[in-house]
Amino acid sequence: MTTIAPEVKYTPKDFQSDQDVRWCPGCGDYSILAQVQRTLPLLNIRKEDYVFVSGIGCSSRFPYYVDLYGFHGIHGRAPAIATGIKLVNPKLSVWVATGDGDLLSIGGNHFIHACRKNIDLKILLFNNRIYGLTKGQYSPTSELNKVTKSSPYGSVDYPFNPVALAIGTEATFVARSMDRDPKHLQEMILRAGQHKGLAFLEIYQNCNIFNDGAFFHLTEKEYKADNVVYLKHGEPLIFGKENDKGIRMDGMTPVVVSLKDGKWSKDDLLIHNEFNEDPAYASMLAHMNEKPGLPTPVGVFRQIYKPTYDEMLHEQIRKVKEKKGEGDLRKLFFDATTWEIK
Amino acid sequence: MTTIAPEVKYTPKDFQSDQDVRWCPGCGDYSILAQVQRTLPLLNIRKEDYVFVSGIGCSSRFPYYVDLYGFHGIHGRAPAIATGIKLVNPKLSVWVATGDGDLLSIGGNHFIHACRKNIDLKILLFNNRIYGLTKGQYSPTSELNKVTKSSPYGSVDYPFNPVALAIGTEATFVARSMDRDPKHLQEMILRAGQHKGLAFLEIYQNCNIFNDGAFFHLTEKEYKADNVVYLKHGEPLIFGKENDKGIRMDGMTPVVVSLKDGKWSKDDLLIHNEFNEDPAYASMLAHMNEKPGLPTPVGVFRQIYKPTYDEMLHEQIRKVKEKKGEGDLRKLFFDATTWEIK
Amino acid sequence: MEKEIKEITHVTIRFAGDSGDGMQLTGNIFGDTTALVGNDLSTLPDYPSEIRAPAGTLYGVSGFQLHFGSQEIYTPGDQPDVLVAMNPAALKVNLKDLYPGAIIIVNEDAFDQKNLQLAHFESNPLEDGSLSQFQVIKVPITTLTLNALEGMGLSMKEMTRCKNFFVLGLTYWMFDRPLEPTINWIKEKFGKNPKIAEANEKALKAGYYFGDTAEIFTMRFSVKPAKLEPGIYRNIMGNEAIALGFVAASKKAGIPLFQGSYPITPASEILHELSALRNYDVITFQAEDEIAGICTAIGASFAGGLGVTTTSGPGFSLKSEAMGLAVMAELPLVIVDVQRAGPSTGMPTKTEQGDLLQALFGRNGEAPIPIIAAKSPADCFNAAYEASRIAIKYMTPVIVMSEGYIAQGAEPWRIPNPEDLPEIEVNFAKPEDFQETKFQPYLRNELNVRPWAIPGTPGLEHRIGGLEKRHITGEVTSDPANHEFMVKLREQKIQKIADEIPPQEVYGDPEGDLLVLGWGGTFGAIRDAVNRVRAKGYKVSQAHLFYINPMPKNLGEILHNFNKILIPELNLGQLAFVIRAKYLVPVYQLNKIQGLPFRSSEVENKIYELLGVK
Amino acid sequence: MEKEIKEITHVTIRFAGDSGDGMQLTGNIFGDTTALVGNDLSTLPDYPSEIRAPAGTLYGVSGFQLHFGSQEIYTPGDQPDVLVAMNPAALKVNLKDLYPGAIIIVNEDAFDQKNLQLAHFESNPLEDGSLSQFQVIKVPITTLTLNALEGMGLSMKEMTRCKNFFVLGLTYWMFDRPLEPTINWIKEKFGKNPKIAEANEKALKAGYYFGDTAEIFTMRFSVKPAKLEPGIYRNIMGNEAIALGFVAASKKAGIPLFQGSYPITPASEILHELSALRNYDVITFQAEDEIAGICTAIGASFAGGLGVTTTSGPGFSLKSEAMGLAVMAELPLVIVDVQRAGPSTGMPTKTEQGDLLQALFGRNGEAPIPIIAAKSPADCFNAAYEASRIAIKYMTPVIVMSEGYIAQGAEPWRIPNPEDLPEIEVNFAKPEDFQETKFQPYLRNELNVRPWAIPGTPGLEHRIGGLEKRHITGEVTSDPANHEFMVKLREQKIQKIADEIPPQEVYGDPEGDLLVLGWGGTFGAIRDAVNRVRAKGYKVSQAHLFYINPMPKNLGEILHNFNKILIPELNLGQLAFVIRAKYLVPVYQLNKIQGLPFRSSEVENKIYELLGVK
Ligand SMILES: Cc1ncc(C[n+]2csc(CCOP(=O)(O)OP(=O)(O)O)c2C)c(N)n1
Ligand SMILES: Cc1ncc(C[n+]2csc(CCOP(=O)(O)OP(=O)(O)O)c2C)c(N)n1
Ligand code: SF4
Ligand code: SF4
Ligand SMILES: [Mg+2]
Ligand SMILES: [Mg+2]
Repeated sequence: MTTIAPEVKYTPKDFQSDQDVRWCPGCGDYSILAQVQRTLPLLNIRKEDYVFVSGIGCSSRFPYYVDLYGFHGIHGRAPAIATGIKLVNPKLSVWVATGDGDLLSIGGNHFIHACRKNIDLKILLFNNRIYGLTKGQYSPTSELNKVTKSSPYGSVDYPFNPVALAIGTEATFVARSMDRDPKHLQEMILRAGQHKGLAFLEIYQNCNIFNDGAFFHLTEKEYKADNVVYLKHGEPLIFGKENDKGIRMDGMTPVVVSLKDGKWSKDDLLIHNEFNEDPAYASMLAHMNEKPGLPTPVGVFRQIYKPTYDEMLHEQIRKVKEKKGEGDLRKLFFDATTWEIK
Repeated sequence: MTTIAPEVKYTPKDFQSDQDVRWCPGCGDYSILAQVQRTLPLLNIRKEDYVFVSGIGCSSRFPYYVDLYGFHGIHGRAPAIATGIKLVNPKLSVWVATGDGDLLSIGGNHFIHACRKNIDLKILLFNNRIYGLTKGQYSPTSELNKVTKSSPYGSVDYPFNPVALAIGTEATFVARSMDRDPKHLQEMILRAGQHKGLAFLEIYQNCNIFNDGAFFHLTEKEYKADNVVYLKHGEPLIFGKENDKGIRMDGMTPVVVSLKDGKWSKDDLLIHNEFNEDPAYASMLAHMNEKPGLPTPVGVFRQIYKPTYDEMLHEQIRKVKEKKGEGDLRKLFFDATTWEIK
Repeated sequence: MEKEIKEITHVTIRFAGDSGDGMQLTGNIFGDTTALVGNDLSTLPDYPSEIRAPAGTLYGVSGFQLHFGSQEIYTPGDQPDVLVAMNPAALKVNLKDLYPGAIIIVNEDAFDQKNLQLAHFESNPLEDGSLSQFQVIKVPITTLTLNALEGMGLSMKEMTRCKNFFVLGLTYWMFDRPLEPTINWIKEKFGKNPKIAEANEKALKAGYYFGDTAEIFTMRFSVKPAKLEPGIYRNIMGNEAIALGFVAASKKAGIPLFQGSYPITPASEILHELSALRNYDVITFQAEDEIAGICTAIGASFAGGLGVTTTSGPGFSLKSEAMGLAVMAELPLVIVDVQRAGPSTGMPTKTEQGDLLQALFGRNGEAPIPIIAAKSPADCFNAAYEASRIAIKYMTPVIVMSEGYIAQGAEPWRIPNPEDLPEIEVNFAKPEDFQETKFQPYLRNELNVRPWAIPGTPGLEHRIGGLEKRHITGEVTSDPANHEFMVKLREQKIQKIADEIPPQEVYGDPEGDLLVLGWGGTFGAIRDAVNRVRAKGYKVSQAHLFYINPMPKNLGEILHNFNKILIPELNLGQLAFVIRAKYLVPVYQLNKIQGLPFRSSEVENKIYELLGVK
Repeated sequence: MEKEIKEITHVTIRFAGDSGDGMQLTGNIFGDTTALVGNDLSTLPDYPSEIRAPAGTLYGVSGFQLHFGSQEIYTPGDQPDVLVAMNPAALKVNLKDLYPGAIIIVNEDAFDQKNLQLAHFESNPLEDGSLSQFQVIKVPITTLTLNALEGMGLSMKEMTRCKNFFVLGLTYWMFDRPLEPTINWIKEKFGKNPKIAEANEKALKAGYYFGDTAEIFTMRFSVKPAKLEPGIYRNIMGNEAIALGFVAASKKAGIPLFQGSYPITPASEILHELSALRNYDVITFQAEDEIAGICTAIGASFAGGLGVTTTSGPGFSLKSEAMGLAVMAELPLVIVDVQRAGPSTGMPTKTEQGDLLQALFGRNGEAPIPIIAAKSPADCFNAAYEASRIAIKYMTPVIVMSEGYIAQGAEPWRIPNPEDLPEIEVNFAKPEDFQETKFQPYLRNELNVRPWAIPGTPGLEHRIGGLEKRHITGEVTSDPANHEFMVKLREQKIQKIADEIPPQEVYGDPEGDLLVLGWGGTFGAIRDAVNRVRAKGYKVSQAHLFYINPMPKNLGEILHNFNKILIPELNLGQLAFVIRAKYLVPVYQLNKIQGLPFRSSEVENKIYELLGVK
């Protein structure tokens, strides 16, 4: 990430390209685009130092719509392409815009390896739990028994929990947000952009054509308060329409308690610690909503710092140069037993 | 897994093929082979119903050495080949023999998807933390800063924790053992073979040529007791040369306590529960030894039951047949608006 | 007023509108009715790669073309005789394709300022005289539909949606088609929603009667039934036909069908079709990627199933390594490549024939694979079936080449009697056959084919894989002589298939001035062109390859019987390259790489050029 | 007793023993010394795919062959004149390759019952007369080594390990080589362990003196220095040379080198070499698989580096899809395929030329890529350098074809002066150049090359990718005419490279009875064969292709100047196929698919056959 401040202050308009946006009217991708365009000006990065890389999918059309350096790659390979970019020029701020099929189906291997290596990429996963561009097959995040074009009798695939998978790789920044919560989404994009190391942000995104309403139980007014808990560092986990419910740890198990009946107070609740180094803590949060009655967490599950791959690589280059001197072609050629023929 | 008992009782010899074993003398693979040959007779499965599938690597030569149906596939693809076999004939007991490069580097995607789908495969990972067959490059499980042929200045790759990765996919059976603990290894192979669903068994394996001693701090007499804790269901986590140390939970964090100074007793310790459905529990165990002073767990981290992919698939086939009747070609051909030309 | 009905032999009509205008449905129903009255026909949808482009935009236009006639129909038609344009964008996009003098029916209501602007029209083409070469029929389709449905208590949105049935009625009147089949279809389809059913029926009839009564139409057309081979027919899309071909093969062989595939345009429908056929012992596995798709299929074949994998160009590339494994393992496997415009992601919804050389050579080492190419939607059935038969009989992977054009296009298919399909024999190795010796997985029969011994069979335990194996025993070896022997044997095994495939047929005379040689979906355009020049007395014939590897044994001879050879292809000349290399004959090329099929006129013109006809 | 020294012009020697016997080291040191005395030479290791096969087994034999002479040496030698066999297995495995009359030096000590059995000898070949056609020299190498080291206080294991230096000393005596360079080498290498250094030196001398004094040797040989082009030389392996070629290109271009690779035999050494060159601005990225390897390299090029990816057949297959992306994105990229015996996993440590057609055609759609093939270990440097130069100049992926045979083989390399290497100019697009108009990523120069604008440059923000793009602007479009234009343009851009590459050279007369046309590692065997038949007065010439796509412009003309054309290849005839297709000329083929290089005698015999010489 470049640290040199841009000479000019940017506005969202600076990040809008001249291309017609070709998503379906009503698609959640529009909101994500808008929030990215609103957030980038807040990062201390020059426009020309951003690169957006994507694979293939509706979501992967993203780079065309931001007026930045962009690479619309091939299906699933965006993390690899982005890695090459970042390693050659570590000053760039390299982002991956991808879908649940692109990143987690065909691209799964590159994803887990980028996480493992802590390459300084920002990965925005547009998770609509469906293959949009190919017109509606189930994806690795679709729920079991899902009826789609390729599963007319219901799929027999258990879904990935992308946040849990990322935590399994020990990714250094793992967060979740929703297309229909613009403020929160902006905050998460900002946080991802500021993180030094691999930042993984899962964004629940509505595909109103092939999977409409997949997240309405989390995003729509009538359900949201009871089904979503916002993770905030240093604060207790509280949710509910009247902020009347909290999460308490019963040993290693999170449970919901009422704050109304006087039995439990805020002080009894789990206080969120983003910086907990133990992946098991974030894993507990990631699996929370699989238990009946527990809400889905959004926010930053985990943020830790450890040297990034690109840092260590370039540090190694620096050290070797220090020790051996700048590489000299002639020296290299002659670095063997030689003899002369006259 | 077939449930029909074999007519004959097998001995380990029945599982030895006529091929010369071509691993380096002293390689840990020999022990794994021997333990598999000793264990298979104990499973209630007919010889002809076993299939061993592998990718490429020293470890992937395994199928040649057991006198069973075998498929020595291509690099990284064993889980996919095995999946096809299992789905066409769910009665077969399908095993994957693989290495840390084969399964976790090039094959990572097939691995996590097989885990996610809970396909009834038994995966034996020969983890020697090195690429053996290609003569010694670092692998995705090699430790940071490892000096190898492809990293003469030390690698800048953080390793995967294979057990944690598998837990991140919510695999239904996750275990670990060591080539130099034959008894335990046999028990783990047996348990994997008996599990209904995807069974993942990581085996620490010594490559005495390219990574000799990688696990000696865990496998050799002088260190083992202090560095390894055996997970046993329903029992407290105790270790140490004199069984004098235990693991206690301090909130969500495991800590080592002494059983000698009278402050703590067995009753204060963490009691292992393999069947804990929450992946966060297994995740805590998986990351335990990353904390200073904590031992490396071996044994079964997690075993839960949920319907397997192959079960659900064939159940769906059964149901559709029940509803629509056995497929009839003529009916299929005519399933559209038709007209006759005379 | 009785209107004149003019008899014509064939006509091409294109329905075009916004993605939301229901043009695909309109075209499909028109096709069904047309088939029912006994015409031969061919159809082709053409839609944007955007899922739902904003209304009124140029890139949001969705079209459906239909060519039908009283004679044999080989293509969806070069240039439409009739265009239905639901809005200015649809007019703009399609105008360049029309015959001069074509009839254009426009929805006048949609030509407002906003839509004109979205379509980048500077002035209203309905008024500025720019369409003077066409017969423009302006119909206020929206208004008329709304009028017809007034008072039914439907919402505006629901009413507007019916306008495609109005269009359908209007075109039925124009081409003298019956309404009943469509009315029945509506009743069945919207059974659960009788109000919508009624509305659609009303709109349909309103369109029909409007044609009848309005003064603007002066002409009706009638197209007599075609003389087709007797039999029972249905319409079929190429991808559907592939699915049915596989199911038929697996049923005839008596083994389960396993499809390992990853969705990709324009091949996904094969997966969709097969996934609905669980009761046919069809296992579809939506894999995590194309590599897993083919590898699961290989595993399935090892276990005794018919493993197939289906994809398009980019996915086909990804399968390269595993195809080599299948060659080495000598297991039955069918790989379908529904080609689309490349290279790379290219133009995903557009057709092309760019993958032929990849199919032949896109693997490391000498890895021969038989190749079969379908020539039309219905022929996809034959290709899938024959590929499966060869795969099983010869224990080999087989590639089926299809193209977006025929995969998404449809035509009547004479439904075969399942009993009449060629036999597919499966002889799994049996323990009894190997009581004297150990089982030898690379022992070969007279066709050089090794035995198929499947897990679960006692006593035949054996190991296969991608390393070179010793002849007969299958042991891993790097013995030099054995390797050369095996490489040649694998090649010969494939070439030997030529002994049983039918000789190449020549359409027209067996010798002459020009042979037009083709493969795949160019068949129809070539046939039409050849028919036309033959009708003028020129000595031009057609040979169209179904078997591309190995090629029919008599092909060399055929080529030498003509003065010139023309190879039209939707690529830069890939078959031409192979023919030159194999037969050392000069060939002329006609290449089009536009994401579009040939027009027969393009082939025709090239033929005249080569004949020296002005 | 003074022993006669016979002068010979060239000799081939092979060292063979167990993997643990140190034969690779022995061979390498012998090679270094041989080079120092001024012989030309060529070497080839040959080891088993097992890492450490059990001692004494046939498949555990490791060999190293060396051909050196006072004339130009083009191959590591057809058949050894001298074999050193450290045990029965080494004898068994290598016997079939020897010249009749060859000298065999055996370690007598190793011919015990156990080893004979492991080598599947039924009786002791040293005693049963079966070696009567050879000159067998039995030396108790182990015993003599142990004797020499007695009393040094070394362990048995340490002492036995020294026996390869005994062998080295013995062969030095035989071929009259100096001991000093090796003694110096030992001192440097084992500096930290003076005892071992001393032991090895002792063993070396013991071997030398044994030759001198023992009665069993009657003959010594001397090979005079060769007349090579003046200059400073070093030995170089093919894979090493590729690595140096890339570093040189990146330094000359002034951009960082990025290698994204996944280990695979026989290409891994390129990764090993480059990973040690961090101070040369070399970034090596050991990727998770071959697809990530090429994709990271593509990303690296997008960011302004020289992206390269190196692999062998199976990995090359996996890169197919991404190669298409590089074609579409028009970015510099070099892909190295070190071919090995296929198909599939095949025989990983054995050589072959089976991937040529895959390199040409193994991608979906029309995706032309330039191809360059190295002919020898040292030529790998030129191939890597020239490929990089073309990739950068033409903004295109380029494929370098190498082979296990030359990748692992070594020969003297005349070290070039870095200043004399061809210039590689990098012109990143600059903001200044695009002040009037918006930046246009697909605007082209006179060579049809688009600009390279790298992230970090203000004002040139743009997007590229795998979808078809509009000419000049680079916008995504499926406009039919544009697609055809772009497909042809990409093809022409590559074909236009032929305008600048040097015309094909012909070795020998420019016309004649027979032209032997080859590519890649067959060069040496062909050159030797052609030299021999030319020496007999036959009109035979050689043309060896460095540029395979596009081919030199004058090749067609050359082909027509010969009565017959012979194409020897280590495959079933892949270049032959291309030549037939491109030039419509008949060609004769000589194909060997045994995982082994040609012997020049094989080529020679084929030439005589075609010339009708008995
Ligand atoms: C190699 C390859 N395989 C398959 C495809 C077809 N394909 C394009 S996008 C896509 C899935 C898209 O799903 P997702 O990533 O979730 O994106 P969305 O459209 O839902 O945003 C597929 C399968 C392709 N383009 N390339
Ligand atoms: C597609 C492909 N890429 C690379 C290789 C080369 N290769 C063979 S085995 C191997 C790694 C083996 O490591 P691991 O799986 O850990 O097995 P081990 O030898 O250590 O048991 C590699 C990179 C290959 N055979 N195929
Ligand atoms: S198909 Fe779904 S994800 Fe794609 S653009 Fe339309 S609404 Fe968005
Ligand atoms: S290289 Fe290592 S893993 Fe491979 S056989 Fe030898 S000791 Fe075992
Ligand atoms: Mg999606
Ligand atoms: Mg390993």
